[in-house]
Amino acid sequence: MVALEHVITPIAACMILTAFLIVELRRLKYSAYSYIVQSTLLVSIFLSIAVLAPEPHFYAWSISAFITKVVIVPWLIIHTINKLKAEEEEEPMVPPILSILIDIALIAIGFWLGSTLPLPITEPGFKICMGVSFSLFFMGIYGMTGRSCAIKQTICLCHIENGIHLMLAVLAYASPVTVDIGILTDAVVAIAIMLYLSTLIKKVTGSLSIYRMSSLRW
Amino acid sequence: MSVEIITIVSTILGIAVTVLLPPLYDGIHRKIRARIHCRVGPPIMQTWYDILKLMVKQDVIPETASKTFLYAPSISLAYLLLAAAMIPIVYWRTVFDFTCDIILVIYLLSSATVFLTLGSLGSGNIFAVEGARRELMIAILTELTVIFSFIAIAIRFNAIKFSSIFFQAMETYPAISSIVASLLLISCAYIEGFKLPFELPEAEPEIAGGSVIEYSGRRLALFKLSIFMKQFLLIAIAVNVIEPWSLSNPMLGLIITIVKVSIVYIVFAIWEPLFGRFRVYEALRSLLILCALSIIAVILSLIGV
Amino acid sequence: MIAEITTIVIPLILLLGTILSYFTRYDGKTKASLTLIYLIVVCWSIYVTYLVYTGNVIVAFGEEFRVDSLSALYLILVSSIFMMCLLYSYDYMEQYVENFGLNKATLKSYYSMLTITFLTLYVMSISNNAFILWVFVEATTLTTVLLVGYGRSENSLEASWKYILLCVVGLTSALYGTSLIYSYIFNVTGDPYKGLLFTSIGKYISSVEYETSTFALLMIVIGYGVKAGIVPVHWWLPDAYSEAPSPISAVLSSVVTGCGFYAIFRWFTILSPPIYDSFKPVFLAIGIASIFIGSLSIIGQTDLKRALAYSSITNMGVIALAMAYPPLGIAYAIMHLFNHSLLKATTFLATGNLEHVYGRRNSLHGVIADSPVLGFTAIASVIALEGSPPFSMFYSVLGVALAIGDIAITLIYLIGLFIGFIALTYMFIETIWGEKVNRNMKNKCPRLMVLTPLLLLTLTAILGLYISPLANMCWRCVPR
Amino acid sequence: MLEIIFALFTLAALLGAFSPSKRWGHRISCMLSLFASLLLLDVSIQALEGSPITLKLLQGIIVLPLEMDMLSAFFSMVFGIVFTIVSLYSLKYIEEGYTDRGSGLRIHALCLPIFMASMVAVILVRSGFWLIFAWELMSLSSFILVVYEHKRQDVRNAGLIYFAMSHAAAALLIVVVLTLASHTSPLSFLYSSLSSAYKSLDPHVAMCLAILFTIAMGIKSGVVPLHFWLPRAHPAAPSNISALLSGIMVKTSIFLLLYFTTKIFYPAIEIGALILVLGILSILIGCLYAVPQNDCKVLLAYSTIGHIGYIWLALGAGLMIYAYSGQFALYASLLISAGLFHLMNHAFFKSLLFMVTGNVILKTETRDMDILGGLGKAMPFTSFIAMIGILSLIGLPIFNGFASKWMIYVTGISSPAMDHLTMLIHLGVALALFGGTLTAIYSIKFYSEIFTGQSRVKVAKGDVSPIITVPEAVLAIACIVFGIFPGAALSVIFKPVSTLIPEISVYTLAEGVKFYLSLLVIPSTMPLTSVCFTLLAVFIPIAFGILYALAHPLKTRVEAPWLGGYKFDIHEIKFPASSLYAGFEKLVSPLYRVKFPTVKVRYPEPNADKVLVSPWVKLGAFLGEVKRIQVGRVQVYVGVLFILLIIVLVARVLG
Repeated sequence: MVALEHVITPIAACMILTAFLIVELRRLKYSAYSYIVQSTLLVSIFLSIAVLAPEPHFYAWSISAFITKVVIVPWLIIHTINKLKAEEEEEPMVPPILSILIDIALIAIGFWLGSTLPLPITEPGFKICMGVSFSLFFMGIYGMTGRSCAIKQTICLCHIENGIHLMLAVLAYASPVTVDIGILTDAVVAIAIMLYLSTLIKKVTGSLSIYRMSSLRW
Repeated sequence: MSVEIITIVSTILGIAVTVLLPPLYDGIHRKIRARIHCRVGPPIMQTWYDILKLMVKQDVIPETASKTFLYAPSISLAYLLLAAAMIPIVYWRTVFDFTCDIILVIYLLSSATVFLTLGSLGSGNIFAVEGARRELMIAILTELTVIFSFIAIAIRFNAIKFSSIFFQAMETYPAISSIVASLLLISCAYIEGFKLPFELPEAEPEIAGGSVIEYSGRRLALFKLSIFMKQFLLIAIAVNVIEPWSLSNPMLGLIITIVKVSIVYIVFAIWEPLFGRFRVYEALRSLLILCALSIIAVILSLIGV
Repeated sequence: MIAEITTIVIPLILLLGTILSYFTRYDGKTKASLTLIYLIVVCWSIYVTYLVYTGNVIVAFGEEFRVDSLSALYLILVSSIFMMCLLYSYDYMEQYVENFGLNKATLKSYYSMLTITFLTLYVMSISNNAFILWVFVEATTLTTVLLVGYGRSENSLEASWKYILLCVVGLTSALYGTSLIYSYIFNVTGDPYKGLLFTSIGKYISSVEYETSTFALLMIVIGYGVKAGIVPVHWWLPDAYSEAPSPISAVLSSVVTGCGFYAIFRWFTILSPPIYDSFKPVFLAIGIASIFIGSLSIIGQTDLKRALAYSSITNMGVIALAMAYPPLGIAYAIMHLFNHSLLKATTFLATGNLEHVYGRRNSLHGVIADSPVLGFTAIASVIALEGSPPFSMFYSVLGVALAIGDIAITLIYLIGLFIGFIALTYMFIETIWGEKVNRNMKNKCPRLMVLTPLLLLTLTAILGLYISPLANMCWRCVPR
Repeated sequence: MLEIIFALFTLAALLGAFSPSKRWGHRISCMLSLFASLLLLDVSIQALEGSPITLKLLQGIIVLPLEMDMLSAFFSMVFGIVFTIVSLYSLKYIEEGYTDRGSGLRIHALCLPIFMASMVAVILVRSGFWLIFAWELMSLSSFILVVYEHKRQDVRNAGLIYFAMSHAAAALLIVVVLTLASHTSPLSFLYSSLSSAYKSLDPHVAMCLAILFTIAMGIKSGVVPLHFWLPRAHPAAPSNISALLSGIMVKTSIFLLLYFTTKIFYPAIEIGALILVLGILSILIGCLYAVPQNDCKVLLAYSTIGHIGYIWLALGAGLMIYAYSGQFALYASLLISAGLFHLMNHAFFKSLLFMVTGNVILKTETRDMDILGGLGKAMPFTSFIAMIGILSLIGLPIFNGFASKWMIYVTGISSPAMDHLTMLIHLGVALALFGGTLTAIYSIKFYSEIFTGQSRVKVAKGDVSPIITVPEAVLAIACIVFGIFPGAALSVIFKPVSTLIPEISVYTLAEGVKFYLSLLVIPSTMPLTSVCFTLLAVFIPIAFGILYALAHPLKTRVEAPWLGGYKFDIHEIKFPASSLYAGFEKLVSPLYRVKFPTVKVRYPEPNADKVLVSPWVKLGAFLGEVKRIQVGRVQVYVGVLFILLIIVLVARVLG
């Protein structure tokens, strides 16, 4: 048998790469396509764990992840992008070079945390997964802070959800399937609602810029 | 003669002196002042004649007058009579001899002022109001002085009733603090008698009699008498504190007190023509000096000088 | 039987209400059936609470669902507030959609979302599963976010965007903490269900390494803290409260925000002292910070609802502060949550009346001259909210001080409350009393809208005069 | 009995608020309050005669113990008398003076009984929890009553400052009570448990608590420098409420002060000294600031501060002496008796004066003494009562103010030697005497500017309705009776004092009073050297009678006042109140820090505003800028959350 970590490491590397693309690509559609790739990679991680660990729970995880993350969410995002005719994202708030540097720093922190944070897991592959999960999480939040476009922020949220899902799978894979379903449903609904809000925002304000929406203060 | 009888007799004597002598002293005052002005002046009994004359005259009451106007002179005189009964004038103790009677005396003396001004204010005449307010403003500061002087004396003799103060004073030598306090009391008496330069409340040329402008007849007599009596009582206390030894015997006390008070009045009479009238604010400001001195007297007595 | 009704029938009824209100025409019949559904739930909640009060615990599906004192308290709170908000919404929302130029027919989605929020809160409060609890806490955000932005105005959309973004991101932290603890307990016991249910987490959490469990719980506190609106993660709260329609503000400020603390209570009432003790400084710090930032931010506000929102932050701070002093503090924290929810809902409804009548929320004067009842309700609810007797808030405000029992902290606590009190009272005095400036009452206030806050106010007054059942319930929530 | 009293008050409130006719509701409310007050009076007199009442309502931790012991009974008696009068007075006063208000009558009918009941509750409860409850209720109901005329901005501001200050007092009270309660085990709010908890505390903490408590009570009493709410709230309220605030409400805090410092805390010299110093300050500032006021209610409010100062002076000195040494207990108890006596007298004459002011407002609708005047002719009865009131206020012999003030002076001066502490007391007495002079000055201003001279407002002839004046007359009679027979009052006051200071019995006190204060009691034997007060009281009227008869003119003629020969319109030459003492005010203006002669309506005390209020307002506004952290950008918010999470995670990894 191939060691789990040997399979997971390249997939993880690819996921980090897609994470870069998701956050940094200015064209929303490309960003969304990268997201599909990332989700597919996520499903493949689940599948490889299910086969190699072997953990039968992960079959269920991979199926649910596939349905929601590869099918439903991307469809929603691309549909909205098409509907709103939003090609480019709104002006980003961080210059690209700095942004890439920050990304790298966050990935470093994420992997460092994933490897050193005391966790009840011993399997090295899982540790890598934790690193990936933290990186995705951080980059997602960073994407939210650094970007102004409503749809971009939504995609970043999906990105975060990927990280969370990975983390959940690693830590709580044994939990009943109801938990998984509940959490995924929440995620999908959240993204749907955010996309709906984006369309509303576009309709009311004429742009997707969140940065401009700061009339509510103190 | 038992102590009680002496006390009763001396108290009555004190009241009598307080009622009878002040107009006489005013007469002396007027006489001396006239002499200094190179006038012949009225007879010494003139003030008494004036009072007796007023007693038989018709009373004119202003239509704006309120009830206080009518009652005030009698009430203030009543308070002063009680004060006279309580202050040892000719003997070191009186019938009304109890703890802390000095505070009651302070209250009685200021009550007289309160009622006199209420009477003036009650007349409804603007000049009277002007007079009364001057009187009151002066009274604030003189009362402060009187209070602190009394306290200085009380601290000096470590006693708060007249009988023990005078009893101790007879035994000991006079101290600086008590003398200063007494002199301050005399000064207050001078001011309360509305003599120049503090002749503000009545100020004939300016506000035409001021606080007494609407009084006439018997009420005016009582009003005048009240002012004289208050002045006399303050002086009597002061001189008795300075020279208390004569109080051991009422007869001796009577004579010596008359002499002492006469001296004070003569000084007053010589002093008065030297000044013109202060303006109100000047008068008040100069009174602050008295207040400061009275506080010094208290401090002196506290450190035991 | 009772367990089945509680866990299956009632949620199904609520689901039915959701579907019904969405798919039927918005008319009197729908209103009546919705009212009936809510009424059924309220009655059942009262019955369940009564059962729990008499010492029963309702358990279903192998302890997946469990109604204990804390659940019962929350259940009755949720159902009573939803009932009132429903009644209030009928008249309020019609005017509201008119103001924002929306179609009256769209109101059916409003009621459907309101009902599904009710459903999520209902299930959340009877859930004994840590993950399900999280799922439904998150779900309350999702169901209310469109209600916050119901007006479709720029401001309300902004508020709802901030609301959903912060809550969804913040709550992931709680999920992380939950999974961490689950994972440890699973590793120790090998049983996938032991780390799931609160009743068993309580037994096994001591087997988790001390540092890890405190870390995980810290994540949980931050996560649910976002929902509860405690400093420094309170940002969404003033915006969402002030921009939402008033009945939604009432729901948000009372039970939706409260559910963050409900989850924290759930977690912290099962802990043993050594773990709990390490959280005292945390609660102390966030409590004091929230109290002061909330109170000070009220100063100089012009928007009534925004000021009330900041007052919510203060009160959340009070709850957090009380949590620092177990076990008495927890009991009073729960009581404060209960009282604050009732009264904040009252205040928002009362303020909503003013908004409804005058069409604005700021620079109002002399309301009492126009309508004594509205003015009285508003001022009385604010004063009650600040902890004046004879309203129930008085007990919990005092109780928290009692739990603290230290001069310096008590003083700080009371100073913080005092600032908020003065600022808020000043605002409302100037609004309610004074010379009438605005003579244009745009609308009449319908009777039902006048009655609902008054009813809630009376309820708190009654509670204030007879506090012992509530006190007993709160005390029973605390582990001995 | 006690529960019936409270039930009556509650019933009054409910009927007043919810009866169909607001006019009748108000009447019923006032009448029921009247009955309740009479009942209270009855119960308190019974309790003073030796049957203290204890009662326990409710159960558990929040047990509601009510007790009417001697001290409470004494206070209840005072409260009962004033409440009776004020209820009767309010009946007509509010109806006549404030008819144009929409829901005003109902609010008044609701809050007045609650206010009264809560004040009674403050002195009767014996549980810290219920104390706070009653205290808050008292603040709340009085606040609503104070802002009765809420359409005026100044009234609302005054009300808010009042509410804020009473809430601050409540906060401090909560700190004290709950800190004590949290040290009890098992948890209990009973005063007895609090007392034992206090004794088990660390002395520093205990001292800290006692000081906080004193400050709390100082706020409610309105002692300088915590007084600035008082000269705003009293004038803002309707006169019947001012009478209650000034006559009764400030006294509840004095009750608590006395009760807590003697029965719950242990006596401490520092606390006594603190009370004493606050008292001296209040006397000076209160009296000085009363002088320049031209609003008659503001004047009375400052006068209240001054008189509260007298009471605090006496109580502080007493507590200090008692704490210094138990062997001086007699002096201490005499001082405390003097303080209580003054408290009672002040309750009477101050509520009387506020009600008199109410009469004036009813007739003229102004409180400005610059334009008032000459009402003595229009309202002879009112002016007569006012005269009695101000004579008591000044404290002239044979009026009750004198008896108690004099007792304070005498006991203060004759206090035993205790190093520097005695000097402090003596200083206090000296300044109190000076305060007495100032009292005379402003009282004369009050009376003469309202009732004598000329008026610039047209006043119809005829006094106000007898339903208003008769209750006032009752209080006026009480002022004279207790002035002539202070022994009667003292024999009542000694009972509570002897329960506070256990070393001293009523008998010892009576003997002590005979020895030290021969003036005040009627001794059984009348030796020459001990003349009773009654003699004094007889002497002055007799002397007055004789002199009046003497002065009674043979013939009287009524003429126009002589104005130096000029023909003025008499109404145009009214002497304005604001410049009555202009010279003196200028002299002491450094103390006031205001320019004289100054604007028409003087705000109460710009000094205190500058020092005590505005810095806090500014600080609040400054701190309120904290809200600017809410910058409005969601990116920033998420960023904060992000950084927080990273910090927590990194901290976890690093341990």
